[in-house]
Formats: sequence, structure tokens, C-alpha cells
Amino acid sequence: MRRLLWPLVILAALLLMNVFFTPGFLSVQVREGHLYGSLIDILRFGAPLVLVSLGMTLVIATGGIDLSVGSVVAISGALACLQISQDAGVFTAVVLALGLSVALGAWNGFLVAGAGIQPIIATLILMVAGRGLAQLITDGQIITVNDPAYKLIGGGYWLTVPFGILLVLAILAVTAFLTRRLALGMLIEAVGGNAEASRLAGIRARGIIVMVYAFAGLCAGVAGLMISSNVSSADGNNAGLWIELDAILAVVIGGTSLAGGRFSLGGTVLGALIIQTLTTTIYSIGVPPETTLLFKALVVTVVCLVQSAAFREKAVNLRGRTARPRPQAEEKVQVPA
Amino acid sequence: SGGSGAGSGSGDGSITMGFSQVGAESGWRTANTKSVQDSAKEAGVTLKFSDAQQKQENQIKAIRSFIQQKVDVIAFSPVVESGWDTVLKEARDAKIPVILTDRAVDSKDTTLYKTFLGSDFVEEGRKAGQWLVQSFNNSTDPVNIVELQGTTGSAPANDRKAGFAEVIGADPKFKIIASQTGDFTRAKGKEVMEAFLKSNPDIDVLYAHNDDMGLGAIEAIEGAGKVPGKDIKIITVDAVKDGMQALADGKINYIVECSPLLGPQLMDLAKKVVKGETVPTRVVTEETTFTQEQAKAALPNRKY
Amino acid sequence: MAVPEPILRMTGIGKQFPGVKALDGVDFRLLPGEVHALMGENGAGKSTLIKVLTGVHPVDAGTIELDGRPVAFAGPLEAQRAGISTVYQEVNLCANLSVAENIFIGREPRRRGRIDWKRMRARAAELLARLDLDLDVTAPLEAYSLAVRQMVAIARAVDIEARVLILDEPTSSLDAGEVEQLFRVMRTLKEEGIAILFVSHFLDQIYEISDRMTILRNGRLVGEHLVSELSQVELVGKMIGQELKELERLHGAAKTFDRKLVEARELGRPGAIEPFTLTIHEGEVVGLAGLLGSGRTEVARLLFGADHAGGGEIAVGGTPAALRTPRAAMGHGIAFCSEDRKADGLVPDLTVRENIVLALQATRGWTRPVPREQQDALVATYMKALKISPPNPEHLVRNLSGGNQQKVLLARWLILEPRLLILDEPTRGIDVGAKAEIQRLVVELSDGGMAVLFISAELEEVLRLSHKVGVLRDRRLVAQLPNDEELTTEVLMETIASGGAAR
Amino acid sequence: MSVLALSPSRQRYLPALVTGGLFVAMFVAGGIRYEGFASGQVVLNVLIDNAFLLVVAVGMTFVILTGGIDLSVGSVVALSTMIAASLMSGPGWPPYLVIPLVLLIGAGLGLVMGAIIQAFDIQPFIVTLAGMFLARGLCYTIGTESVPIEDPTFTAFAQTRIDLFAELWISPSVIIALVVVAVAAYVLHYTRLGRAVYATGGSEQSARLMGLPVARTKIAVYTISGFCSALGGVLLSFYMLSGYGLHAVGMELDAIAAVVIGGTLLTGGSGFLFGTVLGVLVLGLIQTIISFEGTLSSWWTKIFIGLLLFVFIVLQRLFSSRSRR
Ligand SMILES: Nc1ncnc2c1ncn2[C@@H]1O[C@H](COP(=O)(O)OP(=O)(O)OP(=O)(O)O)[C@@H](O)[C@H]1O
Ligand SMILES: Nc1ncnc2c1ncn2[C@@H]1O[C@H](COP(=O)(O)OP(=O)(O)OP(=O)(O)O)[C@@H](O)[C@H]1O
Ligand SMILES: [Mg+2]
Ligand SMILES: [Mg+2]
Repeated sequence: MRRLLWPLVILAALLLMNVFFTPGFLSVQVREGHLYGSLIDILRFGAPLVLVSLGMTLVIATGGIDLSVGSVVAISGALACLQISQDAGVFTAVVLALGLSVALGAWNGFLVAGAGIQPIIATLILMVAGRGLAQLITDGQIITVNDPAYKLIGGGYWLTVPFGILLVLAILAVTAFLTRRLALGMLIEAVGGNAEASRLAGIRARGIIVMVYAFAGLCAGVAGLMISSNVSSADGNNAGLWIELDAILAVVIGGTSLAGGRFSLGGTVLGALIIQTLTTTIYSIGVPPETTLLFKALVVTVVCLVQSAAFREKAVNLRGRTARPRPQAEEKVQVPA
Repeated sequence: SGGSGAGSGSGDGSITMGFSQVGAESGWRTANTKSVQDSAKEAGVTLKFSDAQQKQENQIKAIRSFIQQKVDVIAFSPVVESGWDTVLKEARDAKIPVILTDRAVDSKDTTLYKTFLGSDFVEEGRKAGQWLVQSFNNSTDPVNIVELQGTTGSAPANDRKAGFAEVIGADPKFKIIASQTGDFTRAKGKEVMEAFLKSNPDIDVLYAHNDDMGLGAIEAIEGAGKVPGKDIKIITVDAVKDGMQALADGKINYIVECSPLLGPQLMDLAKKVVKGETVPTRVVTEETTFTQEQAKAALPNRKY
Repeated sequence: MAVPEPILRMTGIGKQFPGVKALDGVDFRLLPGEVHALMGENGAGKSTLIKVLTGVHPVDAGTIELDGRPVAFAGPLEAQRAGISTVYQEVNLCANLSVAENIFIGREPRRRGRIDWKRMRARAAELLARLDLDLDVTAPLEAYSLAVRQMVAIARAVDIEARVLILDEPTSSLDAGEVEQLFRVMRTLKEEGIAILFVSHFLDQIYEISDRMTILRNGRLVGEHLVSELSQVELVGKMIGQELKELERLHGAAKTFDRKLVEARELGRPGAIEPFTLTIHEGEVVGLAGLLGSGRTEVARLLFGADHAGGGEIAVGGTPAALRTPRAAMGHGIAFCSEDRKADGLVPDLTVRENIVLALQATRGWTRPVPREQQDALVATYMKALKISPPNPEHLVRNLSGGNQQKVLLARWLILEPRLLILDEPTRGIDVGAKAEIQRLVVELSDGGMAVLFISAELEEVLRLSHKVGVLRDRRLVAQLPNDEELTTEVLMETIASGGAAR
Repeated sequence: MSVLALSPSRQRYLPALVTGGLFVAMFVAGGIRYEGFASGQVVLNVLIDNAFLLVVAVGMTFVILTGGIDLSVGSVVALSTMIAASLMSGPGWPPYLVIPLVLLIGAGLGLVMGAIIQAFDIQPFIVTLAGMFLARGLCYTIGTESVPIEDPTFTAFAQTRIDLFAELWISPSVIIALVVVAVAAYVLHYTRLGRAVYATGGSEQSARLMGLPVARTKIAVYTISGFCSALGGVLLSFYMLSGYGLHAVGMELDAIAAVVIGGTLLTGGSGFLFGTVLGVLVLGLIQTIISFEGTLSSWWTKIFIGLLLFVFIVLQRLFSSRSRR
């Protein structure tokens, strides 16, 4: 729990900053039977990022990385919209899209675990080719669909709550169950923490790695459905562009090390929400596009400094002036070369 | 196989053209590519097509490789205006004529290319501004405008913003109260518009640098319980099919066309250039603007 | 004889880790030209004292004086500059670099600003020859076993011209011959007036080499004594705070076993171990003896499926079995506790509990978690039996002392209750008390029908436990001797030396 | 199974050797398939067109060898072009002032990032990501338009051809890049800094306990990477004769890919500069093949790049996989 403290503080600070600029920022109303407000927007637009980050967390915990999620997002949305535009049922479309996403994820996993290729390169292949595949599916055009059932996934509401949020909560719950109630989490952490030791402890690391990449594919696939459903169209060119970077950032902000090992699902969710809040903040307080990146740089720097125990310690030391006495031995005691 | 286009390629009429496209970042661009490819086929031009994936260095590399392959003519849509002198000089030294499409280059040396075929983004911004000025000319109330910009730093975003600002700047009642990049995409357009709607209670006009962002914004506006086209007037640029549909449905008020269908004109120019005929140094594509009524009429024959 | 001025004096040293008081008011002094042993149980604070001294950890309380001047090093680099050369407990070398580089990195011989690789290699070979070691110094260190790495670390430390040499359990994987080489070098250094701080859990070694010792218990100073004035029994009493029961010879005579459990026929792996044939029976403890690099670890890894065999076959319980992966071997009830706990054993970022149940969980698959109550019960039992300290199962393994980490690794395999337990140097770095406990456990388990393959550099230990001893030399199984009255360490040494011709 | 029987000490060169062999094979295959491909100039063009990437990848190699990563390189490249262009076109600074300044700024940014990573023990990914945002953001604050460079020195540099024999030529940037590679190889192999880089990547904790100046080494590699990025930016501005905030978008990924394709492990401690050179050449060659192929649509281009990469990586794996220990 303590690990989540600092991400929480940062999130709260960002939200407060918004209240300062837009006093009604935190208010949530029911409008036309839907929840309506900036907070809901953050959750709704953040939902795909949370999902992708969730998959990314497990991949990173095994000591890997998945650059292809953005392409999978595009492919999944493209395939679903193509199917729907060709009069296939929404259900078929969704199943096909998710099936393909899982297969693509498993392919990554196979390259990493089976062929022993470094994750960053293994997934780079799909990152590049997958974007092409998405464009191939859409023929480079934007496929517009008008299907209320499909619209529900990313743009609709259920019991006044945006459906996407519910979907993310459900997947989050399942993931938490699989990893923390069942033993998957511990085995993943073991593989990421010391692969050879895990092998010698009898863990079937390959299976776990393939599964984790497939799960990342699934998450990206669902996110792709959400994104395309939200705007009722599939954009093979732009959907999910750079989302892998945001997702990795979310995981890192959430306190999971890129070296693998220990992971924190809660931290990742907070990380993703911080990123989405930051984006919304930029829009609503009117940071001009030319300075957006400077603002982002500033926030990311503050985030990582605040998270760093070393920084906090040094900051406290500086205030209390309790710096350690420096050694005096250097000048006198010479080492023979 | 068809590597070299038989020397200077003047007599037998078989022309090899090297075409370096910016990328495939939008439906507009894809339509542009298709138009070039289709009309090349029709005109009997062998097309060497290369996609630069939005990177100038890739375009430079592609042009180099066209020179290497000794094509008869090179055409390309520059990612940006600057930085083409070196490679264009190489083309000139190799005696390969160059045609610019879609965007210009800012080189002072105009002998580097034969002609420039394309739209004028600043003019597009101006047209959008002019319609706005006209449709509000009998009111004196302040007009609150929000702007959805294209990708930060990209030429269409810079120019469409500048042209628009130039025109509306003349009258202080027009106020751009918020301006953000929507990266030319629907998803971003929607997301940014949602934020605008929350932080700015009265928005009168939305100016989007392309249809897609406008279409995304329409969803946001509807989601906020307002009526696009009525409560908030919407101006966009491009006139792709989905945009025209929305215009015809009354959800958009005005679209400035930016036509991607440069192919036929490009092939004509290429043939002339290869034959050594003189061509005008600036060929503007035939483009228009659409109101809601015009859209209803034009929609049935809209190809892309 | 007047005691000379100490070169190093630590007074009132205190060190607090989150939840653990590792050092509490410890005084320590080191005289020039002496070998000073630092004694204590696992987790007593020996390594921490060394790390605090060399600036790996900042001190919380107390002062350190070198040559009468107060010092506080910011890190090993500064300590080294001030003339303190250290071999830390876990072999801390870079396995990706060559042997020569590991010895010289940071002080490479240079000519006109550039590293003189040729001279570096030559000097490295020379240095290793001083320790009686003949290695390809251009090969990456990862090609060598843990024991060799330990020797390389020692070579590095003794070559740094220092006034204080600190060796934290340098001998834990070494066999008698290597230890002898090390001691020879230590004596030379001592004669040159260098002060040596030495940590080991082998009491015989302490009594052989040390002049003086300081004893720690639970982070507190128990006392400083001249080695000649304190008997082994007294020492152990001071270390653990109570008398230790006499170490009896646990397996007197060779028994006969009739139920074959694991049979390896012509099992081998080119370049690693010649084909060997070995039969292990239920309830039998088979010891493996041999010199450093003789191939003991390779035998164990093949039996566990950790490496792919190049030829031969294995039968378990009479039926042929394909042990291609560790997992497959575990399916046949075989467990393997590896010698290199850092690289092949523990997951440092997981807790003690998680590390202990890891193998058990692996055999069950991720869908059937070991219930938490069962985990807690198992972990509590073994933490108590092995005296793992601090007694908190939720501690991260990385923060445990070396010996306690070793116990955690052992516990992982013991809770599996395998049919064949392969122990590769299981008592590495474990204190006398716990060692006896572990040996007792092995006997108990084998009496209960479990077979054990026991590998140790300590021949006495092998003899004390085994019913049968396999002898390896130059990666070949040269002899299998029943452990009867005639088998003594001398006989074993002789067999190793002669390559199986003796007897 | 190992195809080549190498002694353990030589075995670490295997990935680089395999990569080199595959590069040649790829080139030969291209020569058979495309007319005009099998010429020396095509290889030289790969160098000419990727000189800046090579320089950036050299810096990245240092960082990755310590087990870190630097995401800021692409933006620092862009920032360098932008600063150079705007200083020369606006106040009209001379190039001999501008270039050192740009290099200084690049190295300075790297230094600051390295210092933050080291002092506050923060993951390099996140710090350099902030650096990436910062540098790109600075570009936009300077200007969102592309700024042409008309300085005669730059133009001359851009258009100079250094003729080799038989009508082959290279650009001065290639020479600069090769010099950078040579210097870097020397530093990595023959200086203490270089060896400390490998040691830090092998095990940071061990390196520290062995008394190596780990902190200094880590800060140094980010400074080197920042410097190389700035130099890459200068080369890019020779190549493009313009400064632009959108230059070199995603170049960090190209650089990382080149390093990793070259056989360097992302976890640090293992790899060679020669591999990085090969990695850059492979990426460049893939691009050349694409442009010779000539008929690929935008999306088939991407799919084809992915496929070529895939085939390459799998073959590389196949030939260099050693039997486990
Ligand atoms: N980094 C750390 N964080 C927290 N606790 C630590 C850390 N390092 C050591 N400890 C604790 O300090 C105590 C002393 O450990 P130390 O390593 O000094 O023991 P030791 O005497 O060297 O034992 P051994 O013989 O097993 O090596 C132990 O209880 C250990 O758990
Ligand atoms: N003295 C040596 N000279 C050369 N190589 C050695 C030496 N000692 C060990 N090796 C290398 O270490 C590898 C591992 O050997 P192995 O682990 O089987 O030895 P071991 O009998 O278990 O001895 P120990 O574990 O005590 O080193 C061997 O394959 C060999 O390459
Ligand atoms: Mg210790
Ligand atoms: Mg061994």
C-alpha cells in the first residue's frame, strides 16, 4: 500500500491544479441519464490506456517489453469495423478481433520465449508490420460504422456509467484474481526476478511468457475496440499511435521496474490515470500546443523526483542540514599505484 | 525489372516516374496515393512508389535511390518546405526533372524543380475565415471560437492556422478562446473537444483543420447535449466523404475542399516535362468550398 | 609482547536496517601483520560490519579510525584508495568480463594511456599461478564455476597493494587444496605487515590461520580473544550462546540398499562430463568428492535435467525417463539445490516465504495456489528448524545474510519432500550450529527413504553423511567407494589424486 | 547448436560475425533481385543516408552497454538542428560558433539526465523520456516551422562529394561518422572508462563493490549519448539543410533497434560497437531494398520491413545460438 502513496499524491495534486483553473472540475452530474463531468472523461478516455498498461505490466514483470501494443490496438479496431461494415454481427466481429489480438500477442511471446529473441526487437517486428497490417485491413481509409451495439463498448453507457469503465474494472478484477489470488503473479515475478533460478525451480517459464504476451495482446485488442467504438470508426493509421510509450510510462510511474520482477497492478492503474489526467489538464487549462511537451516534461520530472526515495531523503537532509561528514582520509592516505 | 527508363525516355513514350509519398497518415493521404497510382496506370507511366513514413530523411533517401535507378521524372510531396536543396541538386545534375506535389519547397533556387502542383493551405485557412466573417457579419456579439489544430509543426497545421487567423484577426469580435492540437485524428478531436466543452461553457464556433477532427468533435458535442451545426457552428477543411455526409446532414456548416486527386494533372505535367515542354511553375489544383446545400448535391458523386 | 598500535579501530558501531538492528555498539580493532577472524552465527553482523567499514552502507553510530585518523568512506572505491582491499561475501565480480579483466579492472596496466591487454593477460596468468590455478584468462568469467570465481576474486584482492585485506568467507566453496594455496598467500602477506580480516565458518581453518578473533552475536560484541587462548568448544559456546552437542559420525557403516531409485547409464555431456554410470537407491546418501572443476556440479545438473545430456539414459524407479527439463525431473520426484544461490537459486526481490514455496508452487502450476495457511505453516516449520533469522517470512530475501539465504534455498527443496534430493554445496556459508542441524535433517530424511546426492568441498562432511562416495577427477567418475571404516579423508584424497587407482 | 567451433573467449564475437555474414548475404540477395543494386555506391549510399543515425547509435551503444536506455536522442537531434538553423538564420551566427554550442548543449542535456538518474536512483527510461519531451518541447518553443539553413559553410559541407575510386563517392558526414565509431571503439576497448561501462552493465552492484567509479561512468555514458545525439543533429542538418521540430521523430527507436540488432544485450554488459555499425547498415539496407522494390504500397512497405527484420533476426538467432551451458 505504501508504494501507492506517492502516485496517489501526484494524482491528487494534478486534480487540484485543475480545480484551481476550472472550479467545477470535480463535479459529476447526471445528464440525460449518463454520468457527466471531467472526472468521468478522464476515466473514460483513460480506459484504453489503463487496459494496455495492465497487459504491459505483466510483460514488463517477466523482464520483457511489448512495443507492438499500439499496432494491435489499430488492428483490432480495424478488423472489427471491417467486419461490421461488411454486415457481420457485432459479436462475430468482436470475437474475431480479439482472437486475432491474442494470436498476435502469442506470436510475440513465441518469438521471445521460443526463439529467444530480445523482447524489444521481437515486438518491434510486429510494431512495424502490424501498423501496415492495420492499414491493409482498412485499405488506408477510415472505416466508419454505425452500430449501436458496437458503440456501447467504448462510447456507450450501462446503468448511467460509461461501459468502457465497467469493462476495465472487470478485466482489472480478473487480472488481480489471476495474479494475486492464484499463483500466476508470484510465478511471473520469479521469472522476471531471476529467470535461471525459476527454471531450476521447475517453473515453466516459456508457457508463462507466451501467456503474458498473449494477455497483453488481448488487452490491446480490447483497447482497440474501445478506441474505435468511441469514435465509431477505425483508423488504421493513427489508432493507438505511441500508446506503447504511454503504457510503459504508466507502468514505470506505478513503481514497476523495467528490469522485471515485482509488479503492482494498482500502481499501474494510478500511473495510467496520472497520464490521462495530465492530458486532460493540458486541454482544459489551455496549455498551447507548442509548450505542451515542456509541460509534460516538467510533470514527468516532478513525478519521478517525488517517487524517488533518494530524492526525498536528500531533500529532507538539505533542510535539516544533517549531511554526513565527508571523509578526510583521501589526501593523506595514498594508495600505491 | 523495369529499372531504367530507357535513357532520356523521350521518344517511345514509356515513362518511369519515381514518386515519394509522405506516408499514409490519413484517409486523405491514401486517396492522394491512390489517385497517383491509378492515373499512372491509365497514362501508361511506370510508377516507382516509395512511402517515407512521415520522415524527411526517408524522402531524401528515396529520391537518391530514384536517381540511382535513373528514373525519367521524380515527383514528391515534401514533408516540410525546407531542406531539399542538396538532393534536388543531385537530381538536376543527373538531369532528372522534378515535380512537387501537394506542398511547396522554400528553396530560393527555382531551377531545382520544374513545377509545383498542389493546394495552398494558407488560402484554405483564409477561405474558412472568410465564411465565418460573412456568416456573422450582422451581429456584433463576440464570437467564441475553438480551434482543433493538426499535428503540431506540420505544414497544413501551421498554414491553416495562419490563414484563418489572418482573416478573422481583422475583427476583434472573433476570439479564439481555446486552441489545441488534435493530431488530425477523430479520437483526439473528440477527446480535446470534450475537454473544451467542460472548461468553456459558451462556444459558438469550432474550426477544425481537417474533417476527421471535426467528426470526432461532433460526437463530443452531441455527448454534451448540444446540437452540432446549430449550437456550435463547425468549419472544417478537406471534404472527405464522411465529412461531406456530416455537412449534408447539417452537422457541419462549411467545408473548404482540399483535393487529394492530383493524379491526372500530375501525369499530364510529367509527360510534358519529360518531353521537354515548358510548364507553368505553379499549378493550383481545382478546389472549391462546400456549404450544406452544395454538399447535398455533390455527395452522390463523391469518390473518397 | 607489547601490542602495536592498531591500524584500524572501529568504536561503538551501530547499524539499523528497517526492522533489524544489524550492529549495536560494536568495537573492533585490527593490528598490522595479524590475521584476525571475525566470528559469529549466520546473521550475527559480520558482513555488515565489513560493509559499514568500506562505505557500502553508511554508519548510524560510532567512529572508524584508520591509522589513528577518523575516516568515513563513501564507497568501496574510497576504501580501496585508502588501502583497504576487500573480497565481499557474495562473489562480486562481473561474469561478462574476462578473467584477466576481473582481476585488473579499475587498475589496468596501461601504456601511453591505453590499456595494455597483453601485459594484463600475462600478469593475470602469473597471479593465478601463484594461487596454483591455470585458467584461460581471456575467457569470460561466466565459463567458470563458483569456486573458480571465488579464487579469482581472491587473486584480485591480494594483488591490490593494500595495508588491510578483508576476506569475507572466501573459502566457502573451496576444497582443501585451494584453501592451502590461499593460506600460503595470506601468510606471505602477513609477513609483509598487512593486516588481514578473515571470516569463515570452518573452525579448523580459523584455528589454522588466525592469530586473534572477535566474536559477534546478534549484532553485539561478545569479546576479543587470542586464538591460542580459546578452545573450539568455548568459541562455539560464545558464538551461539550455548553448548553445542558433539558432532557424531552420523553414518557409521555402509549399508546395503536394494531398491534402485535413479540409475544413470553412460550419461554424459561432451565438454562437461564424460559418460558415467551411477545408481542411487532409496534411502541412500551418495556423496560426490573431487577437486574444483572436477565435474561434480555437472553430474548433478544432468541428473536434474538442468542441462541437456549428450548421450546415455536415465531410469527412475526402473523405468526409463526423459529428463529434458528441471520440471520433468521434478515430476519424477528429483530436486536440486544448486551451489550458486545468487545466480541459480534465489529470486532476490521476493520474500522469504515466496522463495521457500516457489518450487512447490511450480509443481502445482499457477492455477492451484498453495493455500496461504499451508504456506505459512510450512514456512514457519522450516524457518524454525533451520533457524532462519530474522524470523520474519515477509522479509525480502535480498536483505538476508548470506548463510540465511542459503538456508532459505535449502528449505525450498526440503518442503518438496522429493524422492531424490541433490544437494550441491548445501552448507556453503552456514554456521556450525545450523550445519549440524542440516546434516541431522539429511540423515533423518534418508532414514525415511529419501535418496540424497550430496556434494561438498568438505570431505569430512561427505564422509560423515554418505553411504557411498563417488570420486570425480577431470570430469570423469573414476571410483565409487562404499563408506566403510577404511574410507578416510586420506584415502579419498589419494583416490582423487591417483584417479581411482588406489584401493 | 554451435555451427562454428570457437573458443569461449572468441565466442562472444559470434553474434557480430553472424550479423556481418547475414548483411553480406542480404546484399547479395538484393543484387540478384534488383538491377543496379549490386554496386558499391549502393552500400556507400546506405552510409551516406545513415551517417547521423550511426553517430546517434554509437552514443546509444554506450548507454545500453551499462544497462540503461536513452529515449531522448531523437529529440536532441531535432533540437540541435533547430538551434543550429535558427541561430544561423536569425542572428546570423557563424557555424564555428554554432556547432560547438550545439554540441555543448547536447552533452549538457545528457549530463543532467545522467546526473538525475544517478543521484536520485530513478529508472533511465522515465528520466530520458522527460528529456525527450523537454528537447522536443524546446524545439517548438523556438518555432513550429521548418527553418532553412542557407549558411555557405553548411551548404558546402552538404554538397561536397568526396570522390573515391571508380566513380564512388561519400559525403564528409560519413567520414565524421566513421571517425566517431573509431574513437568510440577505442574508448570502449582501450580505456578504463570503456571497461567500466562493460562492468557496470554486467553487474552494477559488483562494479561498485570492485571499487569502480560507477556513478561517474553512468553519468559519462549519458553525456556521451547526448553529445553523439547533438553531433548526429549537426550531421542531420548537413543532410537536410534545415532545422525542424519534427525531424528525427522516433529515431530513438531506430537507434535502439540498430544497437540491439547488432547483438548488444539490452540488459547491458555484452555487445560490440562493430555490431552497432552492422545494425545501422542492416536497417539502411532494408530501407534500400524497399525503395528498389518500388511497387509497394504504404502498408505493404511496413509489412515488408517487418518481414525482412523478422527473417534477419530469426536467421541471426539460428546461426549464433549456442548450446546452453
Ligand atoms: N541491506 C539490508 N537490509 C536489511 N537488512 C539487512 C541488510 N543487510 C543485512 N541485513 C540484516 O543484518 C543482519 C546481519 O547480516 P550480516 O550479513 O551482517 O550477517 P553475517 O554475520 O555476515 O551472516 P552470514 O554468516 O550468514 O554471512 C541480518 O539479520 C540481515 O538480515
Ligand atoms: N581449475 C579449473 N580449470 C579450468 N576450468 C575449470 C576449473 N575449475 C572449474 N572449471 C570450469 O568450471 C566448470 C564447472 O565445473 P563443475 O561445476 O562441474 O565443477 P565442480 O566439480 O562442481 O567443482 P566446483 O563446483 O567446486 O568448482 C567446468 O566445466 C570447467 O569449465
Ligand atoms: Mg556474511
Ligand atoms: Mg560445483
